[in-house]
Amino acid sequence: MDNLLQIIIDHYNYWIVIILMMIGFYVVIARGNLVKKLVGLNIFQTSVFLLYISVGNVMGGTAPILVSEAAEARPDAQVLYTNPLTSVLILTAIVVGVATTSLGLALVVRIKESYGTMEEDEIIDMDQAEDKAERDRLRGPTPEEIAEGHPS
Amino acid sequence: MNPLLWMLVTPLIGGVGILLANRQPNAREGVTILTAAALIWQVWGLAPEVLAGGRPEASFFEIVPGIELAFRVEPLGMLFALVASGLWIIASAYSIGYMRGNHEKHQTRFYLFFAVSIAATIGVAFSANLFTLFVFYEALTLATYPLVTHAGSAKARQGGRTYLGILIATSIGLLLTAIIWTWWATGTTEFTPGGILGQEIVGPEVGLLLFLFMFGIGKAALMPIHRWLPAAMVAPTPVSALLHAVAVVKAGVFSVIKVIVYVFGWENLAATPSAEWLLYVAGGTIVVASLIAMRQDNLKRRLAYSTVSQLSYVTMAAAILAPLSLVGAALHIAAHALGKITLFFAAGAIHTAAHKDYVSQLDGIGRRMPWTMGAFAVGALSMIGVPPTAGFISKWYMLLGAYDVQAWFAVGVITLSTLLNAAYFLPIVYAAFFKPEKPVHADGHAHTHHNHDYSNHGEAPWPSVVALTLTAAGTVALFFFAEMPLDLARQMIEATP
Amino acid sequence: MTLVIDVFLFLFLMITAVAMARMNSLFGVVMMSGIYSLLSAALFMVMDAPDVAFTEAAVGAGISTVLMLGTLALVGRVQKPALRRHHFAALGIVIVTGIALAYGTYDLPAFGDADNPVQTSTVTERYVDVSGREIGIPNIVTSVLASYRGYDTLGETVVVFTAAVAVLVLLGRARRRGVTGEERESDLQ
Amino acid sequence: MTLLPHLAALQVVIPLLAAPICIMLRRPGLAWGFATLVSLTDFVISLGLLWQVQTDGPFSYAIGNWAAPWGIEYRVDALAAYMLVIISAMGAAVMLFARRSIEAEIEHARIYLFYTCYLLCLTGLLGMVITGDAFNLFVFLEISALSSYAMIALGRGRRALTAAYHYLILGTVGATFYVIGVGLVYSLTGTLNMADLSRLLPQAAGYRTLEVALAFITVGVALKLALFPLHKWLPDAYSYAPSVVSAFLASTATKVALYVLIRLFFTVFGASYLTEGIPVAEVLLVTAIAAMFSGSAVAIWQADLKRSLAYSSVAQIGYMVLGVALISAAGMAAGLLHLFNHALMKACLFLALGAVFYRLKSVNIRDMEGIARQMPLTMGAFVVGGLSLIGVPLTAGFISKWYLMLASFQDGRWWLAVLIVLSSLLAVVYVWRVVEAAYLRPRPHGAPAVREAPMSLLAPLWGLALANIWFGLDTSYSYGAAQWAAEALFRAGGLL
Amino acid sequence: MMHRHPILRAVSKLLIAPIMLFALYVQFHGDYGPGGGFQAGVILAVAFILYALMFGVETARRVAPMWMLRFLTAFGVLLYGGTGVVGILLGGAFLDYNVLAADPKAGQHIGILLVEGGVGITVASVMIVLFFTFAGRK
Repeated sequence: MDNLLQIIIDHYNYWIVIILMMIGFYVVIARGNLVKKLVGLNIFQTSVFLLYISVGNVMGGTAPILVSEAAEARPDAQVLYTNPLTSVLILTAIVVGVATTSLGLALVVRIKESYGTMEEDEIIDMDQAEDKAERDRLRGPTPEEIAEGHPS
Repeated sequence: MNPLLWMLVTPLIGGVGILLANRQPNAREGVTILTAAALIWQVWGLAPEVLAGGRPEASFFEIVPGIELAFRVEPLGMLFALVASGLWIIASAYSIGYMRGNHEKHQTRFYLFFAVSIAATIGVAFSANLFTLFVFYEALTLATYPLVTHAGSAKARQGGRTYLGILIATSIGLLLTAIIWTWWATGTTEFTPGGILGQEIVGPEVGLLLFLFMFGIGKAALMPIHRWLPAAMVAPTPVSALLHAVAVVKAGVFSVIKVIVYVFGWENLAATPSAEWLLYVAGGTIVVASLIAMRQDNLKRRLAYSTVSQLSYVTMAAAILAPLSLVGAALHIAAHALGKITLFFAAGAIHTAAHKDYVSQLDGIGRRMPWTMGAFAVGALSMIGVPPTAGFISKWYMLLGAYDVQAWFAVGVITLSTLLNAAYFLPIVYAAFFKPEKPVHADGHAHTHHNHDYSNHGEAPWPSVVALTLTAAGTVALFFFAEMPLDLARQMIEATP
Repeated sequence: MTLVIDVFLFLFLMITAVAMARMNSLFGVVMMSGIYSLLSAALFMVMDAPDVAFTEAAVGAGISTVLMLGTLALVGRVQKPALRRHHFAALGIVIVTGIALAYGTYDLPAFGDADNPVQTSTVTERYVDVSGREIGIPNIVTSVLASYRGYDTLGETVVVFTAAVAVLVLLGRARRRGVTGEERESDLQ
Repeated sequence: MTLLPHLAALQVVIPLLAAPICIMLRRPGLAWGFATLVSLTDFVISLGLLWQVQTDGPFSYAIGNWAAPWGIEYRVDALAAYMLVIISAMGAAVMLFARRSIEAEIEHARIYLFYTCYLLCLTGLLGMVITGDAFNLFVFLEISALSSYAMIALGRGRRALTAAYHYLILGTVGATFYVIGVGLVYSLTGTLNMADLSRLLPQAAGYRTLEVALAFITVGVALKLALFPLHKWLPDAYSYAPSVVSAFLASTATKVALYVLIRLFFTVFGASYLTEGIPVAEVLLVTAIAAMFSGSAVAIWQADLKRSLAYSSVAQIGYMVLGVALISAAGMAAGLLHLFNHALMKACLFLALGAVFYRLKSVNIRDMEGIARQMPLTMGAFVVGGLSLIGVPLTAGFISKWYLMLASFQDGRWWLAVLIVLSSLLAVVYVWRVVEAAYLRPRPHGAPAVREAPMSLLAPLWGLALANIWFGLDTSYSYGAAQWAAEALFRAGGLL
Repeated sequence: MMHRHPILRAVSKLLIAPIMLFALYVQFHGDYGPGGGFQAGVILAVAFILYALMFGVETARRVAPMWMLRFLTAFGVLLYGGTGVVGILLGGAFLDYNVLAADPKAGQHIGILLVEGGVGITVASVMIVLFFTFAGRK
């Protein structure tokens, strides 16, 4: 029992993050509104950032800014720093995330302008209607078929 | 440049000339004839060397280490090249009459792809390994496709689809697999007297490999992959001649013999029970195709099924795996080529002059077109195997071989099919010469075309008549002067170590 | 104490996420997403990553929200009420993915363990121990960001640049006459 | 001072810095000239790198002079050099074609932005190939992804927008999966450098985390690779993108994703990991076969030819993955060879359609009936590309099929050879119906008369068509390089 | 826009200057505490966005015209990349700051200053461009 409790305490952080991630992921694939999908993507990515930072975290550590005045004076006392690398990676990832979001939003604006909607199912319906119209346009008998006496 | 390469390139150069002469029909057709003559001169000039035991070689590109485009002239290839180049010039002459007489469109395209097909055929004939054979085999398929679909109508497209579909599907699907298997097992694809398989592939696998090869070579039209051949009947008649006599099906049966002799080695194959099936499939094809041919009213379709049946003679003769029958198989390539081209020329001449396509319309036509129907009779006799025509010699050798190894099944098939051949050819000849002509417009088939009245026709334009007379004469000549082809065929067998 | 803050922040995050998933008003969703970012920023702070917290607050809660609101102003702020369709397939994929991840993290060292490979690796050690001497600035994150992994940051800058180009491609106005007839400035020229 | 030791850096840095310069040029012609010049320079540089690797063996370039696990390094080995050449060559070929096609398809005021996007995309793709750092790969992946979303959105009509949007969503999900996988691997080893990872990962063997990381990375990259059944974004994206973009992406982007997969599988995780434990190789094999058949089968029914080619790409990706999934040097060489050959043939085909679209404003098969008589040279190039796609001998495609089948035989899986053959028969159908329509049908009534495409489109198009033939005749460079790269990869992994 | 809210306008006018100042602080204090080019760029952009919200996008566009912003987005990247190339030209590797000055550590300082500057410029101008294009599309 102790063991199980220990495991939970050790990993609760990861597991909550995973649940958050999955909520975001669900919104991305299950919701039909294009803006909402992007919000879902944001939740998903932000939760991944939390995972990384969790991995880099040290209990009782401190932010990775050298404490001694003269930076060269390291190795100083046994100061525990959290991992600077995960921070760097996530900084980059956040920026990539906002770049993706802005591009996605721009696409949504254009889609709304040209379709008049931003609901996925309506867009699919409109596309299918368009496909059908195109097929009908092309299905007209070719001159050759008329000439050969097989009007379709 | 190596003379072998010149032979390949000559038709292609001719093709360029044809393209350049696009707007001047006379110059264009002049180029065609000149090129054909140049090719004959080169190919026939090579024959003495090969007969004397020479094996000229050339290699070209090494595509993959161990796999190269390479050429070597051996007796069988020589024989095939002689036939193909010899018939090309006649077919060209015939085409001029036919294409002009029928006011066909896109004639430049026609002559161009005709020339390319011949180049591919020469490539097949001279190929030194399976890979080269495959390359030119495929090239031949692609080059003949525009010819088959020449009319551009829905029917032509449909026929072309079947043609290309079956030939490409079998060659890529089965033949290529077989080649890669062979190469993987033996490390070579070189045609070698006595075969290359040796001990690498044995037992039931031989039967399987043989299956891949035989059905992979779709151009040999073993049943049930023969359907492309009747489908290709939509093409103009000179193209049918090309398909049935000069190049395509001949490339098929040529490859069959080549594979059996130079890849498997006929002696090895004879020792393998799992390879026996081929004899029965080929025999079955002969009989079934003959039966179907009897039921065709469309003359060209009847000829097409006759071809299916005749091709399987070659395959069956090869599958008997006796030296003499192999000689017969090789000879039959030439014999059938001459006979069948005559028949097709005749059918085309009838179409050009009388616009008749059906057997039932031909009553009494022999009196209006004596030369044409005379030639037709000669061709038909050769198909049946009556002396003094070339068809007799090849069948004779086949029978001898079958008798040698006591392949009674084959003997039976040859006998039975001879009767069937007679049954579907002789009535045509009889009707043409001895039945009274039917009154015009009496049946649904007779019709006017382009407001011309064809009821009072004579012979087709003279180039066509000359061509078909020449090939008929050739059919007979081959009976009397069979020395050279026999020599070549024997050399093929004797080369076996 | 940290643990308590931690747990509470996570709890709020969870509530926000679920609310976002269920809400129909896009305006509300966007505001919630800003709150979500802000809460995450707080968590980053708790987990001793101030740079990340700073950035997440500025970007996630700030710029992202502003851009989303700008979008809503253009596209309308309500989504079609979600049909009460059950997305079993989606749910299945999500659950499988989640379980796989949980299974994967099971072997991870305990949260906050100072002896985990990430902390003891030579890479981290060198950054912590030597960067002061090599680079000479106290903020290790800046040292790594701008120097050790400066190439990543160059890539990141290019990503931002790409976003600008892409948005200009999509939304940039070409020169044209405005409603009142005066020529509007073009974004592209 | 010589630039020779810095070739590796210049390979990526030149297009990277060219992009911001390009945005200041603004005049379409100028931007095109500049982008073309940069592409050609990059091509020359990639040849230089290939030569360096061939003479001196693989080498690293430490960026910022920080040694490997601390800083980010470029790692140029045989495989990377091979890929760099393919990508930059395709970029250059497509750029030579681009000027008039882009002028016809994209609004005048946005053209310079398009070329900027192209340069960014090129940067991203090259950066992904050359980097030796797992996270840096993600950054460059996003550069290439964002710029390709934008380029696709510039395509035909509103459906280009939805295509780009869906690609964006799925692409970002894929990239995020990749990041999760890398994060897990990092949490086990504390390093991001690929060479370092491959050294440290065996110590973590048996960890569940590692299995999950592999699964996430595979799924993430497979999404970018459009491996069946994760290919849903690709057909729309390629069919509505501008012609030049379809050609460029089809011949480079998915290839790079495959490269990433190979790199991670064979260099980072180690090939032995793929056959023991989770059956990654088997799964890949099955999906590859499914892709080969489903892609080709769907391609047959598409009236829009760009869409047809896009589905064909799904199938062709299957061939490449098949080669890789054999986990043998021969299979890898065949897969890599097909990667190159497929780039050649798809670029040729898409550009041919681009030339058709330039004149006809449509690539629908019904609108293209009888077009061959009016555009004989364009359709001639299409036929060459199509024959290569089918795998007719003397074309590059044949060589790919040959080696793929040979590799299957060598592996003892002859049934794979049969499947390869069967699926390539489907290619006959979808290529040949185009030939039939273009050559054998008459022009529809009232169809506008069109002329042959201009020389500036035809020249690069035929350049590619002839390349298809050349590499079907002379395989010493293409197969030679693929084999060399594959063997180097296996030798480095201790498998050979 | 907010033309009818004089108080808001006054307050935001008062705010804009400190925000910009703060951005500069974050930019240059990034070596010592949290912050750096990226955060600073975002904050600087926020100042402009605030201005645009208060006085209208068109007014703000006259303050920061599009051509200038576009130039700045490119300039930031070029500054960053150029610093790297200078590293090559001075005999180091790409992005090698040690060679920028006689003392490696001084070189690092210069290098970091320059690249953070590049990041700041690009990020600020990109964020403003993003806002302008979204808000300017009607």
